[in-house]
Amino acid sequence: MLSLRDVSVAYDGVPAVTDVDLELPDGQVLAVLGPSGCGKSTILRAVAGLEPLSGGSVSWDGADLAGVPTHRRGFALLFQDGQLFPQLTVARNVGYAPRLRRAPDTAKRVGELLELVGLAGYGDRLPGTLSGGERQRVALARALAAEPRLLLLDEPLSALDTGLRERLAVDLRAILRTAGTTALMVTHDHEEAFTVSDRMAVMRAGRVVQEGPIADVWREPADPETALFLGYARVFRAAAAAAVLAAAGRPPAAAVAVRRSALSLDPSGPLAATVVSSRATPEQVRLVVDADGVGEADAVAPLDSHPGVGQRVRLAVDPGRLAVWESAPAAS
Amino acid sequence: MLSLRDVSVAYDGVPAVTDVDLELPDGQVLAVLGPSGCGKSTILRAVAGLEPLSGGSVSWDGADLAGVPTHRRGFALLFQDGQLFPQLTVARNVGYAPRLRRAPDTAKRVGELLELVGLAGYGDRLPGTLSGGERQRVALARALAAEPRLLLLDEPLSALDTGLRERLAVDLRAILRTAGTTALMVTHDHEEAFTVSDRMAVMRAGRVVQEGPIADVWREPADPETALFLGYARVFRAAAAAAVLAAAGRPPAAAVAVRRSALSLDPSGPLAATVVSSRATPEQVRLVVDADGVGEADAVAPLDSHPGVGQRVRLAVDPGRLAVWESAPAAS
Amino acid sequence: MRVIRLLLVALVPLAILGVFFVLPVTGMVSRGFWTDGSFDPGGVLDVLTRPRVHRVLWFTLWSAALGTLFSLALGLPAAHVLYRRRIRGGSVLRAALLAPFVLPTVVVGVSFRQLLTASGPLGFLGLDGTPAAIIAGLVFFNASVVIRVVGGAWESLDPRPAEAAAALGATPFQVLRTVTLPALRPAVVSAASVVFLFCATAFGVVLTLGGLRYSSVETEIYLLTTNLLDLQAAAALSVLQLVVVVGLLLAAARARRTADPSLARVVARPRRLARGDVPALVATSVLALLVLGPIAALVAGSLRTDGAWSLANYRALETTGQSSGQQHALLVPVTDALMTSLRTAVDATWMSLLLGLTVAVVATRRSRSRSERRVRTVLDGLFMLPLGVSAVTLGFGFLITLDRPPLDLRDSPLLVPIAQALVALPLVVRTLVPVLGSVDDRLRQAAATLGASPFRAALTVDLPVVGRPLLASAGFAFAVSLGEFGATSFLARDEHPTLPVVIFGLIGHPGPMNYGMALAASVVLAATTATVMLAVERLHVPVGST
Amino acid sequence: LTGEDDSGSGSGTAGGGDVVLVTHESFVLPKKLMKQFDQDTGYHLVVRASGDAGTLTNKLVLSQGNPQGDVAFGVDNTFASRALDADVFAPYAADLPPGADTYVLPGDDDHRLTPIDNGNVCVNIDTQYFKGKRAPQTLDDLVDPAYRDLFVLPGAASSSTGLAFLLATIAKYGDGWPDYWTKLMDNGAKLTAGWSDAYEVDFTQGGGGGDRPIVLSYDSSPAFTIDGDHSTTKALLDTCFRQVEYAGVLTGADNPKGAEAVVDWLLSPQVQAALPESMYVFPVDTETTLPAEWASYAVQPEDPYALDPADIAAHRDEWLTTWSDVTSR
Ligand SMILES: Nc1ncnc2c1ncn2[C@@H]1O[C@H](COP(=O)(O)OP(=O)(O)OP(=O)(O)O)[C@@H](O)[C@H]1O
Ligand SMILES: Nc1ncnc2c1ncn2[C@@H]1O[C@H](COP(=O)(O)OP(=O)(O)OP(=O)(O)O)[C@@H](O)[C@H]1O
Ligand SMILES: Cc1ncc(C[n+]2csc(CCO)c2C)c(N)n1
Ligand SMILES: [Mg+2]
Ligand SMILES: [Mg+2]
Repeated sequence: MLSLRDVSVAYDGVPAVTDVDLELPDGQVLAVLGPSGCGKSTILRAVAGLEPLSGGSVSWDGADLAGVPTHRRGFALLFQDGQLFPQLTVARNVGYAPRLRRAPDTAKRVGELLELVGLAGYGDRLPGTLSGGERQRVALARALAAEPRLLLLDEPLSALDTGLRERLAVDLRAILRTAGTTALMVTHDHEEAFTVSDRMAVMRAGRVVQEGPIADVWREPADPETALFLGYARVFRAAAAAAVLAAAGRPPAAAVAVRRSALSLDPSGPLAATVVSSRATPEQVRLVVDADGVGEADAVAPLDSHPGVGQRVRLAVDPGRLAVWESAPAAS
Repeated sequence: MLSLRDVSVAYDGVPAVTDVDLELPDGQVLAVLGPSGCGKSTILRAVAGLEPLSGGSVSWDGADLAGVPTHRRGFALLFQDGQLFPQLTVARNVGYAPRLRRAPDTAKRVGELLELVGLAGYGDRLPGTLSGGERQRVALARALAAEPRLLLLDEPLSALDTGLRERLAVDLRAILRTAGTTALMVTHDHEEAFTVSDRMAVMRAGRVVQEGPIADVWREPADPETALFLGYARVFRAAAAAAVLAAAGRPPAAAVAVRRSALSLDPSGPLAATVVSSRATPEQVRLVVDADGVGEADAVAPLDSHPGVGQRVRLAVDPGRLAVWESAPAAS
Repeated sequence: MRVIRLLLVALVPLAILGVFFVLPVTGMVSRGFWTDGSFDPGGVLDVLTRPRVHRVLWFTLWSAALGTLFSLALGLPAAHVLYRRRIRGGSVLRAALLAPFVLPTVVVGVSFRQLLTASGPLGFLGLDGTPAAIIAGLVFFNASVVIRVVGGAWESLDPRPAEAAAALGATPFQVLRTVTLPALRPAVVSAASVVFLFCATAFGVVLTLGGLRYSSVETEIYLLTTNLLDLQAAAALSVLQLVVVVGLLLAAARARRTADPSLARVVARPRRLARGDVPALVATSVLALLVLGPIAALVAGSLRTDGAWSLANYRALETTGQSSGQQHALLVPVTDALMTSLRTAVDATWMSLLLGLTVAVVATRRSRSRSERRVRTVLDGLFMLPLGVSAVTLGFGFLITLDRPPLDLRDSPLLVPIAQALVALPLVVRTLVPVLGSVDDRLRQAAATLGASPFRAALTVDLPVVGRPLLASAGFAFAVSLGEFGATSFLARDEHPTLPVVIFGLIGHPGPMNYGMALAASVVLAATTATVMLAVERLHVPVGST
Repeated sequence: LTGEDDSGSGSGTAGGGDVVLVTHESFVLPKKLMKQFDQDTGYHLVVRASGDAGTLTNKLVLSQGNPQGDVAFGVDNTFASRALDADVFAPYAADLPPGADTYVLPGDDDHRLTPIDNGNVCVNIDTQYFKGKRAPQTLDDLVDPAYRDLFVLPGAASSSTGLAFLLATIAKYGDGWPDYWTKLMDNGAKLTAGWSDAYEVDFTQGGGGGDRPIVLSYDSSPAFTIDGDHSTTKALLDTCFRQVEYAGVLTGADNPKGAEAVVDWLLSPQVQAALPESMYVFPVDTETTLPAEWASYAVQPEDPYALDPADIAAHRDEWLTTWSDVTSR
C-alpha cells in the first residue's frame, strides 16, 4: 500500500505540490486529474524518488521510502514524454527491465507486449523512426514489462486516437487487474480515468482537492471549481440554482452544477428558454440558451433538430446530471 | 491555396505516405485525422519541406514548392513533441519568429500570446522547468507568433485537460478566422476537429481515405473502417443492417454503421434485446446488448437506470446516428 | 554530504593532480618567493613591473587569442563538413587532420620556414618571421583540436531543433546562429579554452616562426629557468601565467554555462553535401591546404638525400649508425624509440581516459545545490591547469619535490606516462564534458525507474552518447603522448627515449643525414598517429548492446 | 664536505651495483662501450639523460645534496661556475690523458670537474658561394657592408650556440661588444631561434637551400658537407669560441667509487675515440685518432676566444638582457 503524507515538493523554492495526502490500497488504480501545471507529474516523480520532498513522506506498506533510491523502489514510471532510450531498438527498450532482472523468456514477453500495444513487428526499429503515438505505446509497453509493484503512468495514452485509446484503456485495466498491480495514473481524459481506475484524485494548484471512488467524485464534486473541471458546464447559485432544481423536480439548494447534457431540448420540458447560439458536433447540437429564471445556460439538442437563434424552446432537466451543494460552497 | 498532388513520402524506401491529394483553399482549416502511425505527421513535415517527396508535388497558389527550402515557404510547423529551444526562455521561444523578421512590438505580441495560452508570467521560465501541458502551450504560442501564411499544427492540444483544450480550440478557431490563416491540423480529438476546422481528411495506412466538409464526412463515412475510426461503434451488414434500419424507420440497405448512442434504452422502443454487460461512465451507462435479429450491439442508458445483466430491455434507434451504405462497401 | 561523496569519487584524480602537479609547481614557485631562506614576495612583484614582462604578456595574449580565433574559424566549418556530411574519404581526412598535432614543433617550425623563407616557394608572401607566420603555425597545430572536440559533440546532435527553427522561418545561417551554435557552445568553448592554452604556452612555434623577435611568457620562463636560473623571475612569470589561466578558466566556465545544456542525441547519420555547404567546404579546403602544405614539404624533405630522391633517410631509421660508418649517432634506432613512444602512449592513454572519465562524470552530474554545482565547476577547471603551466616549471618541480620518500619518484618509469597523462587529461575532460553534460538527466531517471542502478543507467544512457567522443579523446590522449616533448624531454629516463626526444636530438646537431632523418622520423610519427586514429575511427562503438 | 661519503651504500666500495650517470640528451656512446664498462668494472652503468646542458646544470644545482645520480657529464664551461659555486661536484683528481690539461677549468683548484671533450662554435661559410669572391675572415669582416644580408645565426637567448658566439664577441670587444652587435644587426644579420633553423633553412649549404652563405655553426661542421673530395663549407677559425664539456662526481653520490670509475672511463682511449662520431665533439686526448673526414676537414682553431667561467656566471644575465635590447631594436 502506497501512502503519501503531507507531501510537498518545491522547485527552486517554488512549491509545485503542497501537503498532499493519498492512500492507495494494493491492487487499486488511482487516476490523478487536474488542470495543466497543477502538479500531477510532480507527484509521480516524487513517488518514484526523482524529486526530493520538501516536506512529508512517501511510504510503502508503512515503510518510509525517504532513503530508498529510485532503482530500489520497484516502481516503474512512464514519463509523460516517453523518454525512450534513443540508441536501443524498440524490443530492447521494452525488454530493458526484464533483462535487468534476468527474467526468463524476455523475448517472448516483449513480443506479447508489442502485440498488445499494436506494434508487433516493430521490434527492430529505433525510437527515432517512430511516430508520436508509436513512441508512446512503446513507452507503455516498457513500463508494463517492468512488472513493478507500483506502476506510475503519466498520460500513457494522450497521443493516441480515440479508438486505440479506448482499446488500450480496456486492455490496461485487464492487465492491471490480472497482475494485481497497484497503479497511479495521470490522465486528462475523463473517459480513460473511468475505464482504467477505481479511485480518482482531483488536483488543483498543487493540492489534492478531492479523492475517492471514481463515480462518487464524479457525482459529488467537492466544490464548483472541481465540478467545472470535471466537465460540468456551469454552476448556478441562489435563485438560478433553485429554478434549475425545480425544473429537475428537486428541492432548492445553495448551488448546483449542471452538465452540458443536463438540459436537453424537450417540447414537454418544464423550463422555457431562448436560443442564443447553436453549433453542431459529431453527436449532437450544442446550444447556448437564455433560460427563464436561470440566465445563460448550455443545452443539447438531437442532431436532426435545428433550433434557430432567438427561437423559444422548452428544455427538460435530467436530475442525474446535476451536482448539488446544500450550503453555499466557498467561492475560490 | 495549398495543393498536394499524388504526394508520396518514404523513409528508407518504406512508404509512409502514398499518393495523397489534398486541396486547401485560403483561409480554411483542414483537420487531418487517422490512427496512430498512419502518416499524419509525415504529411505535415512534407508540406513544411522537411521530408523529401518520393513522388508527387506540393504547391502553393499553383507554384511548385519543390526547390523551396523550409525557411522560405512561410509556413510554421508546430511539432508533435513541441521542440522548444531548451536554452531559450519561454518569451524568447515565443518571440523567435517575430525577432527573425524584426517585427516591431515583439515583446507585446509575446505577452498577448502567452496570455492567450494561459501562461502569462511564464516568460522568463526555461522550457525544461515547464509541465508537459505548459510546454505544449508555449509551442502553440510560438507557432502562432510566426504569423505564417500556412500553419501546420501537429496535435496542438493533446496534452491538455478537457476544459483548457476546449477553450483553446475555440480561441484557436477565432485567431485563425480573424487572421484568415490557412491551417492544417493533425488531431486525434474529434471534438477538437469539429471546433477548429472546416474540412476534414481521414487517413489510413498512408492514404487519405476520405476528405470533405467536416459534417459531411461525419455523417457519411466513406467505408466501414472510416466509420469505426470516426467513433461509430459497430457496422452491421445484410439482415442485421436491415433489422437496425427497420427499427429506425428507414429502408433496408447493404450496411449500416451505428454510433454507440444510436441505440438507447426506451421502454417504448421497437427493438428488443438482452443486456450482456453494463458499465457506468461520467455521462451515461454503457450497455452491450444482444439485440434480436441484430446480434451484439452497443447501447446507452441514463445514469439513473441500472439494467442488470441478462435483463430484457427495449431500445429505440436514433436515425440521426447511423451511417448507411446502399451498396455493399468493400471489406478492407 | 553529497559534496563530500563527490570529492570521494574524485579522490584518485585529485590525489594524482596533487602529487604530480600541485606539489611540484608550488615547490618550484615557492623557491622563487624565498631568496636566501627568507620570504621575499617583493622581488617577485618587482619582476612583474618590468616593461619587458608587459610586452611579453601582451604578445602572448594577443597571439594566442588570434590563434584560437582562426583555429575556430577554420575548425568549426571543417567539423561540420567532416562530422555532419557524408563525403568520400571523410574518415581519412579526419585522421590526417590530427596528424599535425603530434609533429615536433621544431620540425614543423623548420618546415614552415622552408616554405616561407625569402627563397622558399611561398617566400613572395613575405611572412617569414612575422606574427602571421606564428599564427599560421598555431592554427596548423590546433585546428584539429577544434575539429575533434566540436565534431564529437556535433556528430550526434539532434537535427529536430534546427528543423523547428527552419519551420519558423530561420535561414540556415540564422539556424546556425540561434540553434546549432548555442547547442554546441559548451563544446566550442571547451575547444577554444584548450586551444588558447596550447597557443599561449606555445614554445617552438613562437621562437622558430617569430624569428626571435617575439617571445611569449612560456619562452621567457624557459629562458629564465634553464639558462639563467633566475627562479624569482621565473616564479613571477609562472604565477602570472597561472593567474591568467585561472582567469581564462573562470571566463570559460561562465561562457560554457548554458541555460539548459540538455540536448537530445541521435544515432549519427551524416547527410549528403548540399549547396549550403559551400562556405564550409571552402573553409575546410583552406585548412586542408594550411595543414597539408607544410606536411607535404616535410614529406618531400624526408625523401631527399644529397639533392636526390631516395629512401635513405627512412632506411637509416632502423640503425644507430655506428656500424655502418655513417656519421649519425643515436643511442637507439628510431624504430626502438617509436616502440617506446607507443608503449608510453598506451599507458598515458588509459591513465588519462580513466582519470578523465571520472572527472567528466563527476563534473557533469546534475547538482542539487549551488555549492555542489560550484564544487563540480572547480573540479572541472582544476584539471585544466596543467596545460597552463610551463613544462619547465613542472619538470624542475618534479625534481625538487618528488625527491624523497615516500614520494621518491624522480626515477620512476611511471613518471613519463603520468606526466603525459596529466597533459592529455584536459583534452579528455574537455571532449567528454560537453557531451556528457548535454545528456538529458531524465533518461537516466527513466533507467532508474525501470530498476537500473546508477552504474547501469550510465551504461545505458551515457555510454552510447559518450562512446565516440571517448574514442576521440582516446585518440587525443594517444596523440598528445606521442607528441609530447616539453615534459618528456625533461624527465630523467634510461636508455629509452621517446621518438620526439630522438627527433629533437637529430635536428639539433650537424650531421650529413641528421636533418633528413629527423624529417623521416617525424613523418613516421605523424603517419603512425594517423593510422592509429583511422583504426580508432573504424572501431565502431557497439551501440544498443546494454 | 668532501664527497668521500663512506657511509653511503655498500655497493660503492665493493666495486658492484649500479652507477648512475646524469647527463644531457645529446649524450650518446656506442652500446658496446657501455657494456665494456660494466664488464671491466663490475658496476652497472645507468644513463639518465634529459634536457640540454643548461637544464642539466640547473637540475644539479637544484638537487644539490640529494642528486639524481652519482656522476654527471655535460656541464660545459659556460655553466661550470654555477655548478661549482653551488657545490654540486665533489673533488676527484683523475689521471688526465695527454693534452687534456689545456682544458682544465680555470679556478677549479680542487679538481671537481674533469674535461672530457671540446668543440668550437665558429662562423662557417659556403665556399662555393665565395669561390672567386673575397671571403670574410674575422668578426670585424661580418660588419663589412660587403657581407650585408649574408649572415644568419641562432640567437643567444634561445640557443647555446648563439650564446657561445655572443661570448666570443665579448671576449674580443670587451665592453664595446654592444656596439659591435648594433653594427652586426645593421649589416643585416638574421637571427633564428636555434641552430637547426639557421643551418637547415637559411644557410645556402644546409638542407633547405637557403639564401645566406654565412652561418654560425661548429668547427666540425665542414666534415659533414663533403662533396666528393672537398667540403663545400669552411669554418672561420678566427671567429671561434671554445666549449669544453666536463664530468664530475656528484656531492652526495650513493656510489662515489663507481662515479670515479665512470670519469676514468670517459677519459679512456676507446671513449675518447668514439666522441667525434657519437657526439660531434673533439676528444681532449690529443693522441686519439680522429675519423678520416675529421682529420681532413674539421680543423680546430689554434687560439679560440675564451672567457673566465666565473665572469660568465656573474654576467650572463646582464649580457643577455643587453643583447636582447640591442638585437630587438
Ligand atoms: N524517421 C523515420 N524513419 C522511418 N520510419 C518513420 C520515420 N518517421 C515515421 N516513420 C514511420 O512512418 C509512419 C508514419 O509516421 P507518422 O509520424 O507520420 O505517423 P502519425 O500519423 O503522425 O502517427 P501518430 O499519431 O502516432 O503521431 C509510421 O509507421 C512510422 O513508424
Ligand atoms: N523542473 C522544474 N523547475 C521548476 N518548476 C517546475 C519544474 N517542473 C515543473 N515545474 C512547475 O511545477 C508545476 C507542476 O508541474 P507538473 O509537471 O507536475 O504539472 P502537471 O500537473 O504534470 O501538468 P501537465 O498536465 O501540464 O503535465 C508547474 O507549474 C510547472 O511549471
Ligand atoms: C602551438 C602548439 N604547439 C604544439 C602543439 C602540440 N601539442 C600537442 S599536445 C600538447 C601539449 C603538451 O605537449 C601540445 C603542445 C599544439 N597543440 N599547439
Ligand atoms: Mg505532467
Ligand atoms: Mg504524428
